[in-house]
Amino acid sequence: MPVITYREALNQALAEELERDPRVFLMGEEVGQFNGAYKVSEGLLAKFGPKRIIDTPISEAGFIGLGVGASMLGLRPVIELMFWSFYSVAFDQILNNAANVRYMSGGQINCPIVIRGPANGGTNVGATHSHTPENVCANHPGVKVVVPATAYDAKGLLKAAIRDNDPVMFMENTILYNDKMEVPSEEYLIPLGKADVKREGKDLTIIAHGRSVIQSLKAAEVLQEKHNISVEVVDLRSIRPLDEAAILASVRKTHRALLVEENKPFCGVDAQIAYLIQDKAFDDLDAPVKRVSAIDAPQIYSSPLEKEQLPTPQRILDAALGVCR
Amino acid sequence: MPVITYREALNQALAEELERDPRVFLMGEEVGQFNGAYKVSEGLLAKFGPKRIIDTPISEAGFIGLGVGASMLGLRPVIELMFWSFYSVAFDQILNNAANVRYMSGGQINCPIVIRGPANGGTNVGATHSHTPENVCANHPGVKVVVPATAYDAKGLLKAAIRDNDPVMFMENTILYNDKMEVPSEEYLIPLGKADVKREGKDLTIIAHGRSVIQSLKAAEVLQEKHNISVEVVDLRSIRPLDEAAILASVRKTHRALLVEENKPFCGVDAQIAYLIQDKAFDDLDAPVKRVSAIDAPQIYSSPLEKEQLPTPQRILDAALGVCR
Amino acid sequence: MSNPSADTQRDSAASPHISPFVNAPVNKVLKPSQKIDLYRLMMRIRRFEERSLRAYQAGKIGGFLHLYIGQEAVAVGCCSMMGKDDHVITAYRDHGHAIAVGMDTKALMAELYGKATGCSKGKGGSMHYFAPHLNFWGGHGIVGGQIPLGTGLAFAVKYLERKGAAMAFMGDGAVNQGAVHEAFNLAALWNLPVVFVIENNRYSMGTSQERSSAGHTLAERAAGYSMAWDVCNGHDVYEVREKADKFLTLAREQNKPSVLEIDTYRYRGHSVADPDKTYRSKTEIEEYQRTKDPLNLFRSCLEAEGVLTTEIIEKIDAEARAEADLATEFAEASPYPTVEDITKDIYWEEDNPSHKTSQGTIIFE
Amino acid sequence: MSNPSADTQRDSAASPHISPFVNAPVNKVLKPSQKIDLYRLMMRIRRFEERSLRAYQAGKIGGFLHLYIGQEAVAVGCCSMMGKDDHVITAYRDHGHAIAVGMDTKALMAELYGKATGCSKGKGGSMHYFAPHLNFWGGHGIVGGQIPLGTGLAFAVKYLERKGAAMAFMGDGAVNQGAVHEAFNLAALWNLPVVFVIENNRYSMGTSQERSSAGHTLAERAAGYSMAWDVCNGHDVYEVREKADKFLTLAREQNKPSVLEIDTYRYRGHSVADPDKTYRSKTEIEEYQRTKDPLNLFRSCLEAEGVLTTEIIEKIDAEARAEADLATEFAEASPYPTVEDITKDIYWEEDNPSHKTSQGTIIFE
Ligand SMILES: Cc1ncc(C[n+]2csc(CCOP(=O)(O)OP(=O)(O)O)c2C)c(N)n1
Ligand SMILES: Cc1ncc(C[n+]2csc(CCOP(=O)(O)OP(=O)(O)O)c2C)c(N)n1
Ligand SMILES: [Mg+2]
Ligand SMILES: [Mg+2]
Repeated sequence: MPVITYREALNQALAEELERDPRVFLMGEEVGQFNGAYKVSEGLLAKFGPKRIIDTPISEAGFIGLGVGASMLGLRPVIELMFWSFYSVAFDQILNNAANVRYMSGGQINCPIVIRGPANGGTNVGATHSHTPENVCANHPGVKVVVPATAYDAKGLLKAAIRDNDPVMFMENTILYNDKMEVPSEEYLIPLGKADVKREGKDLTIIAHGRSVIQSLKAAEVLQEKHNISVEVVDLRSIRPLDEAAILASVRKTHRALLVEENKPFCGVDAQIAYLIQDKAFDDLDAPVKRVSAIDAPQIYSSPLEKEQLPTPQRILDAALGVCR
Repeated sequence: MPVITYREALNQALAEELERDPRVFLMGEEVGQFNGAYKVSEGLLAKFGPKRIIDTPISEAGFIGLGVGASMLGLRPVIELMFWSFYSVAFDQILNNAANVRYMSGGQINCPIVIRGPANGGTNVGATHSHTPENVCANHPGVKVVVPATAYDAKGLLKAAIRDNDPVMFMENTILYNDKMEVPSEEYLIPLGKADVKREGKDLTIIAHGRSVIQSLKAAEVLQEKHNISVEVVDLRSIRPLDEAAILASVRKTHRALLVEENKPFCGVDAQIAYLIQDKAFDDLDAPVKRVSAIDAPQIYSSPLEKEQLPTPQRILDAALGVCR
Repeated sequence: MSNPSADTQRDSAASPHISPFVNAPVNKVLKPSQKIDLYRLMMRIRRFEERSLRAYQAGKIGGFLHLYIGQEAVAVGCCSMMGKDDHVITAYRDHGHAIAVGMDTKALMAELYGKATGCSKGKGGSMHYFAPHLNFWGGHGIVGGQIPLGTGLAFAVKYLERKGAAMAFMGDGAVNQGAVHEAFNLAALWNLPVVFVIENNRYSMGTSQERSSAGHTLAERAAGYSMAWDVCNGHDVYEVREKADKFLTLAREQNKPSVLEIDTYRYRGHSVADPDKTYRSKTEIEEYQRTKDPLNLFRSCLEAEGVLTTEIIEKIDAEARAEADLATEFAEASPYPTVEDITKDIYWEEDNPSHKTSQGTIIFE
Repeated sequence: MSNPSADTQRDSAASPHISPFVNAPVNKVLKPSQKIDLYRLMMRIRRFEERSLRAYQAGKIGGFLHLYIGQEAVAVGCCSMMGKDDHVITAYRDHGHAIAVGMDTKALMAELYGKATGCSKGKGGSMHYFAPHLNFWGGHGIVGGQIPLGTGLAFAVKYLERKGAAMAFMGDGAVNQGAVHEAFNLAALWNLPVVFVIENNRYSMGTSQERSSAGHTLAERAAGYSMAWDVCNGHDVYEVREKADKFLTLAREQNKPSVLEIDTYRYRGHSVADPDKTYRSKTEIEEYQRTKDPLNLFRSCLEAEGVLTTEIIEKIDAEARAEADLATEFAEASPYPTVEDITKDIYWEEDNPSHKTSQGTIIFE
C-alpha cells in the first residue's frame, strides 16, 4: 500500500471528488495559484482550472456566505479556511446561515457545503491563530463536525464529507499534515459518526480526537511498558454525529475513562462526553471521569510553553495514573 | 422596599454607574433616541446626553471593536447588543480582541468593557434571534460571563460588571424584563462568581441559570407539594467565574443533581457542571447527574412548540422524578 | 389606524398621475391584463399584511411582524422582471417578495400563525419565508446576512452556465454590515450576475439614514468597487421595472453586478411592536400616504391609461380582502407542528433515512 | 539572499535622488540631526529584521515572522509625525511600527524568541507587539480586526477631549474585511480623529491587488463615506511625512477621518515560511530594490542635502548591526516563561489580587 502524508491524503480526497462531481469546487484564500497556504491543494489549480479552484480575497464572511448560497442551488462547495481560527469573522454565515437555513425553511433547502482547514494549536502562532472550535460548532444543531487524526481517516472522512448533503465542518491539523501512513489506493469512504478504536486495552479508556489521539497513543505505550496499564484509545473522529455506542462500550469494558482534547476546558467537547459517560454508564464507572485539556489560557506564543499548554504525553500519563489509582 | 421590574433594575444600574463615573458610556442600536429596543435605556439619553448615550448604525463588529479600543484607553463602555444573537457578526471583536488583548500584550492592557443585552429563547422569533451563548463565551479564557435571573441580581451584578476591569458578557432575558420584585433603594453590588441558593432543600439539587432558575423554582414547588421532594435550587448567576464551591456544597448535601439550562445540550454550560460534579463529588452522588436543556434543534418559530422546546416546569419535574427514583 | 384600507382610498381631488416610465419599453409591452395583474399583486400584498396585522393585534400571531405596507411597488416591480433562472433573496421584511414571486398566501398566513401548514412548516415564521421552487431563497433575520448568500446564488447561476441573475434585497440600514461590503467586492471582482437592491425606506428601525450612514446616496458605495449603481423612485412600479430590468439585463448579458437603491417608505412601525413615536412625525407618514402611495399612484396611472375602471378596482380589492380572509381561516384551522416535529428538518440525512450514510447520535439530550 | 545588507548598498552609478517633498514644511523644519535620526530609525528596523530572519533560519524563532523590509519609510514617516496624544495600531507586520514608536529592540527580539523578557512576556510573539506607554496598541493577527480598535482609540481621544488622533494601519488585503468597512462608516459618521493607513505593498500573501480588490485605488472606497483620501509614494519618507501630517492635522483640528493609501513593497515573502515563487517575479523584487528602496532613496537625498556623509552612514549601519546583535544576545540569554506564567495576564483582577472583588473559579482544569 502506498505510504502518504495526511496532507496528500486530503489532496487525493479533494482531487477524487473534484473529478467525480463537476458541482464540487474548492474556494479559499491562496488555494489556487499559491497551491494552498499549507499546500493541501497543491496541483489542483493546474489540474482543474480556475473555475473549480478559486482564490478569494480576505473576506471569510463573504465567501463562506457565497458558498452557502451556491450550495442552496445545488453546488457542492468545499471552502478552505486558511485557519479555522478565522471562522471568528464568518461565524454568522456558518452558524446562522449554513446551520439554520434548512430548519427555517421547513426542510426545503439543504446545504451540501464543506468548510475545512486546520484547527489546532502547537505551532507557535499565538492566541488568535490557535482555536479549536469543534465544541462551539457542534453546539449548533444543523452542522456536522469531523476531526481526523490520521491520513487514512482524513481521506475517507473528507470524501464522505463532500458527498454529505448537510454542512460539514472539517477540522484538520497543521502538525499532522506531514504524518505518514499506508493508505490504500482504492477508493474508500469512512462514514461520519463512527469512532475508531486506535488501540485496544482493558484497564482504562482514553477518548480523544485530532492530534490528542496521537499524544494519547504515545502515553498509552508508556503506560503499558512502564506501568503495566492496558489502555484502550478511542478516536472519536467525528464529534457530531457522535459515536456514543463506541464510547460506552469501551468504558463498560475498562470501567475508567480519561478524556483528552486540546481545546480549552470550559465547555469543551469532553465536558459533553463526561456528561454522557456518567449518565449512561454511571454504575460501570470505578472512578470519576477525568479530563486533560489545554491549560486554560489564551494560547501562549512561546513555543516550549505552548507545548506544555497542550496535552502532552506526560500530562496524559500523569492523569491516567490518577484515574487508575 | 420599592418593587421594580428587572428592566428598571438594569436601568437604575446603568443610571447609577453613568452618574458615578464619567468614563462610563452606553452605546448600541436604538439605545438613545428610541429609548432602547426593549426600553432598558429609557430616559438615559435625556438625562446623560448624546455624548454618553450613543446610537449606532447596524455594525456590531464595528462598534464593539470600537468599544474595545476605547476601553484600552481607559473608557468604560457598556455596549448593548439588541439581541445577544447578533454576537455572531462581532464574534472576532469579542472573542479574539476583547478576550485576548490583555494576554497577548503580556498583561499591559485591560479592557473594562461590558457587553450586554438579552440572550434567550421563548419569544417566538425563530432560530436566528434566540441564541444563548454563555457556553460559547465562557469557553474563552479572558472574558467573564454573567446571567442574572431576577431584578435584584440584575442590578447588583450589572453594577459590579461595569466596575470590573475585565471584559464582562452580561446576558439578560426579554421574558424576565417585566418580572417584579423588591429591590432596595440603597446602593449594593453583587460580586461576580457568587451563586445564590434561591430555594433550600435536601433531596435534590437543581442547578440553573437565567430564566431556567424561575422555571426550576416552579417545578420545585410542585415537587414539594405533590411528591414530597425537597429541592434546593442553586442559581449560578455567574458562569465565569463559577461558584464551584456552592455547587459542590449543595450536591454533597442532597446527593442528587439535576442541571437545567435553555441552551442546546451539546457542550452547554451544564455539560461542564456535570463534569465538575462527577469529578469532585463522585462518591457523594446517589444517581447520575441529569440535564434538562432545550430540545436539540434550531429554535422553532411556532410559539407553543418553542415553549416546549425550552425547559418547562413539567419537563424539569419529570426529569427530577427520574433523578430521585 | 382604525381603517386599514384608508391609505389606498382614492383622493378624488388629485389630478391623475402618469408615470414618466409608462412608455419605457418594459412597460409598453405590457398588455392591459398584465398591468392589472401588477396592480392586483400590489393590492394582494397590502390586504394580506393588513389582515396579518389584525391577527397579530388579536393575539393570534406573536414574535416579530415587519410589515411591507408602503413598499409594495419595490418587490412587485423587481420580481415582475424575473425570468426562469433569476433568483431572489431578501431580509426579514419579506412578505411582499414572497407574494410577488407567487407564493400561496394561505401557506404564508399559516406560517405567521406557526402552523404546520405554513410555508416553512411553522419553523421559520414571518422573517423566514422560503420557496425554492419559485427561486425565492428567503427571508433572513440577521441584517445583511443574506447578501453573501444572494451573491452565492449568482455565483451558482454563472457556474451552471445558466442565463440568469440574482436579486439580493436589503434595507438602508443593512449597508453598514461588513458582510454586505465583502459581498460587493466579491461580486464586482468576479463579475457575478447579481443586483443588490437597497430598499431605502429612510429608517433602520428608529434610525434615519443621516444618523446611520456616512456619504451621500447609499448606492454610491458601489463606486468604490467600480460597480454600476443607480437610484430609483420606488413609489412608481413602472420606474422600478425599468431600472430593475436595466440591471438584470446587465447581469444576465454581461455578468456585471450592480447596486440599485430604491427610495420607498414604510407606513407602519419597524415591526408591529414598534410604538413609532420617537423618530418621525405623523405628518411625515401622512404626507407619504397622501402623495406617494404606490397603489394610489399606479391606480391613478392605470386609470389615466384607460386600463382600470372603478368596477375592476373594486373587484380586485374585494378579491384581495377575500383572499386574505381565506388565508386567515386556513391558518386558524390548521394544526400546530408536534413536539416530534421539533427535531425534524435539521439534517437532510435524518429526513431522508433511506439515503443515510452516517452513523451515531446527531440529536442530543 | 545571501547578503542581507545588499539591498541597502549604494548604487554609485545612480544619480542622486532628491525628494520632491524636501521643502514641504514638515520636512523643512527638520534639523540635520533629526533627518539623520529618521534615517537611523529606518536602518535600525532593517537591521533588526535581517537579524531576526537569521535567528529564524537558525531555528531560534518559530511560528510566523512577517518582515517589514522594504516598507520602512511608511512606519517611520507616519510615526515621526506623532504628538503625545496620537496613537498607533497595526496588523501582524508590526516590527517597523514598534521600533518607529520607540520600543526597545531587546524586548522585541526577546518576544520573537518567546522569552519572558519580551515586550509581551513571550505571550504575543511577532504579531503581537504592544507598548501602551508609547501609545502603541499592537500588533494584531486577524486581518482587519484591529481597525475597529483603532477607531475606538480615536473615539476615546475625542471623548476625553484630548487633541490627538489615531493611526490605524492595515495591508492592501485587509480592505476586503467587513469590519474595516464598518469602521470607515463609524469614523465618518461620527467625525472621529482617525487616519486609516493602507500600506499597499501590492500583495496580500500571494494575491495581487487586482486579484483581491475591485475598484481603482483602494483609498477611493473612502469616497462612499464622504471621507478624505489620498495616495502616497511610500518609498519616500518625506512624502509620507507630508501626507500623514496633512491627515493627522485634519483629524486633530477638525475631527475628520481619512484614508491614506501608501504605495510600498515588501522584499521578502509574506512570512518567512512563504517560498515566494508563485505570484511575482524575482525581477520585480530586484527592480524595487534597485530603484525604490526607501533607505537608498533617503540616503541619496540626505547626501544631496549635505546631511549625510559616508562616515556617518557607515557608523549608523555599524551601530544598527551592533544593536541587532545585542538584542539577539539579550534574547538568547533570557529565560522562558514558566508553566505557572501560562495562566497569568489573562484577567486584570487575577493579576491584581488586592483589588479582587469577584469570587469563584475563573481558570478551569
Ligand atoms: C446583525 C443584526 N443587528 C441588528 C438586528 C436588529 N434589527 C432588525 S431589523 C433592524 C433595522 C434594519 O433596518 P433596514 O436595513 O433599513 O431595513 P428595514 O427594516 O427598514 O426594512 C435591526 C437593527 C438584526 N436583525 N441583525
Ligand atoms: C481574517 C483573517 N483571514 C486570513 C488571515 C491570514 N492572513 C494573514 S496575513 C494575510 C495577507 C494580508 O495581506 P495584506 O493585508 O495585504 O497585508 P500584508 O501582509 O501585505 O502586510 C492573510 C490572508 C488572517 N490572519 N486573518
Ligand atoms: Mg430601512
Ligand atoms: Mg499587502
